[in-house]
Amino acid sequence: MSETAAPPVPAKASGLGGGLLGRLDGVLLTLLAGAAVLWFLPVGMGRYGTYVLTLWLVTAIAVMGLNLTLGIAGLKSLAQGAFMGIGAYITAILGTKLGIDWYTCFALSGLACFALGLLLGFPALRVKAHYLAFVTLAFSTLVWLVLRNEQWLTGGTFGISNIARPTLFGLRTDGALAFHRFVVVVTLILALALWWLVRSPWGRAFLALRENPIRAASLGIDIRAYTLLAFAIGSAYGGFAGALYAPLVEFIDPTPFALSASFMLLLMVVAGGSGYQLGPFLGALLAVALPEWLRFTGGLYLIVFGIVVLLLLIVCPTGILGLLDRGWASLKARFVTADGSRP
Amino acid sequence: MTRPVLEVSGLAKHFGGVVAVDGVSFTVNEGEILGIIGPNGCGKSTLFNCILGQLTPSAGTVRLDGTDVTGATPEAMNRRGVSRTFQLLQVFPELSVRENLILAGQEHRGSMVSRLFGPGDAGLTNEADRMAEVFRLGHLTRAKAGGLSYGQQKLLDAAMAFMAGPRLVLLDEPAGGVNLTMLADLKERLRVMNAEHGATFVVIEHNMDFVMSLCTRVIVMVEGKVLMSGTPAEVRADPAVLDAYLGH
Amino acid sequence: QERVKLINVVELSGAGATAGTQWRNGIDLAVADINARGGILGRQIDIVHYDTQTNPGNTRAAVQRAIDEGTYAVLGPVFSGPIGASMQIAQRAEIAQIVGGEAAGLTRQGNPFLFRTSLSQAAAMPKLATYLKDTVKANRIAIVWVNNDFGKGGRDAMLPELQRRGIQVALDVSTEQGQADFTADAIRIRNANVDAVFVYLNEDESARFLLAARQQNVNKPMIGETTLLGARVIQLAGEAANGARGHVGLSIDAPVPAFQDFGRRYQARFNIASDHNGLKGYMAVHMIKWATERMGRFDRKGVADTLRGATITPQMEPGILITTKIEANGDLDRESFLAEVENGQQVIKATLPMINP
Amino acid sequence: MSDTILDLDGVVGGYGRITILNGCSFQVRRGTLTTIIGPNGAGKSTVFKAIFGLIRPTAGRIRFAGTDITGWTPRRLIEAGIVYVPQGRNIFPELSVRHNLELGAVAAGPAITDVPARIERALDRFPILRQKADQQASTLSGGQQKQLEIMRGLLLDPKLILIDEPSIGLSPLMVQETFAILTDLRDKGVTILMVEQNARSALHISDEALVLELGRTRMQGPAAEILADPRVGQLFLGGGLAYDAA
Amino acid sequence: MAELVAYIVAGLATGAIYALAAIGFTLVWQTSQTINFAQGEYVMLPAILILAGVAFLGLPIWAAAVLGAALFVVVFGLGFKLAVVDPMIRHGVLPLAIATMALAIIMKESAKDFFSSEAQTFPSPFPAGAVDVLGVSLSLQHIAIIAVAFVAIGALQWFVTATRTGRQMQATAQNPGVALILGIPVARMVMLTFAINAGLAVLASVLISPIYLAKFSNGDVIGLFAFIAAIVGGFNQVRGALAGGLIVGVVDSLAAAYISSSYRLAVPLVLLVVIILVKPEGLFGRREERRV
Ligand SMILES: Nc1ncnc2c1ncn2[C@@H]1O[C@H](COP(=O)(O)OP(=O)(O)OP(=O)(O)O)[C@@H](O)[C@H]1O
Ligand SMILES: Nc1ncnc2c1ncn2[C@@H]1O[C@H](COP(=O)(O)OP(=O)(O)OP(=O)(O)O)[C@@H](O)[C@H]1O
Ligand SMILES: [Mg+2]
Ligand SMILES: [Mg+2]
Repeated sequence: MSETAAPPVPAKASGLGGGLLGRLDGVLLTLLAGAAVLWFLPVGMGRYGTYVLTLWLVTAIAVMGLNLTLGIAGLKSLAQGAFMGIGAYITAILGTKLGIDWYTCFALSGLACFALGLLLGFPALRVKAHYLAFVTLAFSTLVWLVLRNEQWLTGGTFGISNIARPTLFGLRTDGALAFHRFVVVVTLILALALWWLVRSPWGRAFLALRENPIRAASLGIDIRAYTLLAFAIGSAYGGFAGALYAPLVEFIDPTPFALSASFMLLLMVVAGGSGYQLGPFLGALLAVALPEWLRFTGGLYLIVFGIVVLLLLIVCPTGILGLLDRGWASLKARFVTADGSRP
Repeated sequence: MTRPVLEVSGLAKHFGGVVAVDGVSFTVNEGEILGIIGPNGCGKSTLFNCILGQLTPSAGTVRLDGTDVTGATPEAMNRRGVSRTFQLLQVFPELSVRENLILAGQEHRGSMVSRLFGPGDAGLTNEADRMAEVFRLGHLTRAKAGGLSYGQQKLLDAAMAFMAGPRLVLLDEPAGGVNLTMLADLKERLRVMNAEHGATFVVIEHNMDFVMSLCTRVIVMVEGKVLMSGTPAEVRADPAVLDAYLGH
Repeated sequence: QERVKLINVVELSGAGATAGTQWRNGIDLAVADINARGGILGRQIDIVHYDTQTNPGNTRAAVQRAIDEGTYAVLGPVFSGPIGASMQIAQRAEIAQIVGGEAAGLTRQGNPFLFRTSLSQAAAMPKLATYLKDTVKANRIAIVWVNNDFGKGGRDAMLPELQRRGIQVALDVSTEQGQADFTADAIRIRNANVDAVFVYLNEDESARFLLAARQQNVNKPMIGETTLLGARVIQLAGEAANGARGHVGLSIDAPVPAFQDFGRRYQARFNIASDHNGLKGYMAVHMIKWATERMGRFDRKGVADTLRGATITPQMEPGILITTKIEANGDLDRESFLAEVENGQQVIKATLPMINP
Repeated sequence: MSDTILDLDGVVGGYGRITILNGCSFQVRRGTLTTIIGPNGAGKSTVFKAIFGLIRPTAGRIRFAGTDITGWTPRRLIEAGIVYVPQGRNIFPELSVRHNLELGAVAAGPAITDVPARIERALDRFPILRQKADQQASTLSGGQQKQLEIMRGLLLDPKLILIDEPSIGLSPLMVQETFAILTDLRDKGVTILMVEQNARSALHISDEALVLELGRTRMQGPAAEILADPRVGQLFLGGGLAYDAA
Repeated sequence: MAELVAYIVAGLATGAIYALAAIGFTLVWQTSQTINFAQGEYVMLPAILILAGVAFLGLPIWAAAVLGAALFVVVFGLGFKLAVVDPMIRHGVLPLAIATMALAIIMKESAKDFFSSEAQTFPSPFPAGAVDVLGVSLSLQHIAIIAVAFVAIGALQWFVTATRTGRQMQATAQNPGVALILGIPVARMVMLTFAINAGLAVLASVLISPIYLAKFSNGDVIGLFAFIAAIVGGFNQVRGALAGGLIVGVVDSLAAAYISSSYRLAVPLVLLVVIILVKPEGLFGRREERRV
């Protein structure tokens, strides 16, 4: 090239996309190491501690799905809580009323949410940006109404109790620890699948949807297919989470799947770090475990929780991982500058 | 070799009462480099948007290789081998230059399913880096596209249009904000693609040096209609064009 | 000195916060009373409250935590859904769980460790239906109920009782928890040509409904349960509450001096009037106290065994306030009252005896 | 009139931790039209942002009419007589064309009483804007939007105009018109500092020119000299590849 | 027929309340393109503050009202802008929207824990009488609310679109970077918006609370209905809030009357979805801008 070519500029903080795709192995290692730690962590922790850990993982699965839909593909969904509810109810109804085994229920929950996600995704093709949020908000409330009103099927406000926990190779997972380990394995599998998805060209196409759908379309990226897929896969994760939630609590009623649950899941995505693969785990930790830890503050623990979240967002609006990412980038930039690669 | 690649006939676009494009017809033959010029707001960009599916035309037809593609989606047009650039900056701002370029090529590799299970970069990293080099963005492959200077983003936009090895490229003011030296490179690049790969180009541009030295034929639009069409020399000499567009 | 730890798991935020807060206050008052009089068998009570956010999953976590932390018995929750989510845990741990729920189904699951603090809806509704038939002489009525576990449970328990007595439900109006505007519902009822309206709503909604009904000139008798006739509803609805009547289980306005005394002390301490949930919480702690003292030792499992089938009288345990019989399944039997609101006051018209004294 | 109105002295700055300007120094003389040229990514727009207080220099001084203005806010700079017309698309998409224009005069406050008249004059210079005066600005074509921006930027009576590549998207006729407006203003004593890639035309109307590369001033001198300098021609003006007029 | 009219008139009265609460959504949207998920709590809290002034400070009601309103505007208008919006607005609208969720939790729980978990009566600024309109008894309160909603929203619409300051507010929302370059006092404009928003919330609160009773959880319902009203009317138009509120009020009233009442909440939502699909910008909204 001619002399005018500028000299190398330091590699810049490559933000969500670059950072995401650039540190994949770190994500992978963290997932595997995390699973190993979580496998042993609850030993001697008591049933309550184990229960909270398991609830955290189950919530994280739903957040992972929403992170795909919202954080990566930029589709604002306010229905993840409803999808979780659909999954939980499918598992509970098929399991308790028809005696179908958990694995089939799990698969059907994911599948049903995938299909519903596809259907619900169609408005996403027509309407842009925040309007999708409105449609999903309506959907979410409608689902809640159905769960509450159709008592013959869902048990209505009285819910469904005595939901059985799955067995694995003939081993029962009724105990807190056994079920926890079961959930660790399922979470790991789902997280790895998502990890693979995001680093594949599909993941890049999802990012393109978020960043600039107009340009994406002109590059042959099938906006319709990818929008629907992002929405449906994210929803399926909601269904999977629900299928684990039902046997975890062994009882379900409509309250945990109301609109406010979807808001809470949204909060977890953003607070953890929207678009970062490990963000959902941090976000879910924040929303599930933090209130439990804060109980020592007494009756005001929810206020303290709100203040912590608010401060967190003020300090790092891009979420916990966003903050880490920025810190890392500036370290790197300083290193390169010190390296003398800039004149 | 005058096989028509793109045939536009009677194309029109209305926005409420505004007639932006008003019955435009023209044909682009294989291997041509067609220039489109005309005053601001004469409907050039709208014409592109109608051809490529960003907008639905109010009337008229668009044919690609003899097939009617009127109203086809932008994705479909691109998968038929038609690329474009945009007048206003259109990159993926949070993604790196390399990711931008890989995105521009990946949908042309394999099927949807094979892409999911194939390599993460669809095997395009090297090609992307080479393309960045060609457009003098080689030192910026890992920089966020949104942080590039205006001209660099313009070049990136053009580079993206070439990633898929297109047969037909529609460029909307590719020269705006690009340094003259780089512009010469760009021009050279178009010529090479045209001569060696038989790619066809349609270029909207206000930079007369660029248009006149590059294009084989030029269409002049005024108020949504085609005023005239001819060789660069003919266009330059036409008093109506001078009056409406070039000035004296 | 050794102390005894009691953990209360209840709705302190979310949809159940109002009820849960009353329940907690009642418990706090009971604990203060008991500790002031020397505790249970000489041991002071340490009370801890865990919020459930009115969410079954959280309730389960909190009950599990309470048991892990060695609570002597589980107090709460009040809402039926969260009770359903957590009762197996106390059962597995063989610990008594004393709850505020009224839904009929709770005690039908054969859980020997679950105890109520108030009449089940299945027990209250027959009394009301009879009242509607014999005293109000209603043949066609409208039902206004809140569509949550409380309201739905009450309605479902009421419908067969009405049918049995040949009362026709001409209008069945479901309303939402937290519903702000009842104008449309009031107009519907006004146009429905019924003899009486059965109102089964939470306190705030009862007040809003009475206000809207008064404004739309609904002149039919308003018949309800404890929640319709409470002091809070009267205070909130003002003049519109006059004429409301029905069946009252636990009420600080009942002609029981112990209730009234409780009501005054509650008001003095928390600066609000107690509703039935405050009374329930107060009694819950005293049920545990009574059972423990009866056994003469601290025995978790024994609490449940002792309570089952017992009859506790105020002579045995003043804090129980009124003679309470505990059925084998955890249901209660008590005297209750028929009342009417007159000039902003709840006036007791009759006392209904226990069902199986 | 040879006194310096704008003086950059060793300005260092950039985005976050990335330094783009590496000790950039130059002077602009009062009442001249000065054009900055340089390759893409040289830091031309960054210089403007530094002058206009949008990025804060980490070292160096910027003086305007003798006053140190380093780190001043845009509002204060406008009040001091500097206006800035940035590169790219910078309209208020949902406001009408007329209201977009009107907002160009906000900073003047009550000092300027004839805002409507000024808007009328602006609409005279670019008639297409008058035609579309009451439409939403986002419906304008790319070039029309640029015209709107230029006129909005020039509504006040500034002492110094910073204008970043005004010719992008403008038809040749409109480029001529824009340059005519700028030379008119220069003739009235306004100082103009312009960045242009359309360098030949720009240098023809300029008094002075400076070449920026890698965030530093490479050359500065009378526009005609720079235009004639063979190194400049080779490096920044497209060299031998330029269109050779038939 | 008279019955139908009765339902419609009742719906209009309720709708005016939703409208009053919904303006806040459109206003914040217009100036910062974000959704204030705490809007319902914004309408809930002023009444609580006023009652707290009476209960804890022993103030007469009018003094408590003045003090409560001032405190609210300062803390939740100006303070919110300074402490929350300023640091976050650069990072896009999503974090800010989420922050308002956290704020909603704080407001609601504080009202409950520091004041009361029970509903409270709130004195009405209007006489208690009622008049008969087309067979429906309409309280003077309702009539006053309808009137105030019209006046407030009309005035705001006029301010935002017809005054220079209003247009500067719009400009700030649409392109803050350029607004800064043109010397528009961006910070002051954003501040003004949030102050107006808080002021309107106080107004709505004082009007609504006598009817709905003041309670910490009121924000849930009011927020949801106001949100639906804002969408139906078109988020980017102040006057849309009025139309949206009235429509939602009437639809809700008719749904309660003629459709299964356990699904009455579904009806406005279905309406919302239909409107979004048919006319995504809302009934009175403006189309999104040209993007290519
Ligand atoms: N917002 C930003 N964040 C990070 N880097 C930036 C940003 N804006 C510009 N840069 C970098 O700063 C350098 C100079 O950019 P600048 O916009 O000043 O160039 P320019 O000389 O105006 O180029 P052009 O002629 O293309 O407009 C470029 O390398 C660019 O990548
Ligand atoms: N969405 C729209 N609504 C109304 N009018 C529009 C819309 N889009 C374009 N127009 C009008 O259509 C005409 C053609 O616009 P177009 O962008 O195609 O012009 P152009 O030839 O590309 O101009 P330029 O050279 O300035 O880019 C313009 O007058 C423009 O105002
Ligand atoms: Mg154009
Ligand atoms: Mg630039």
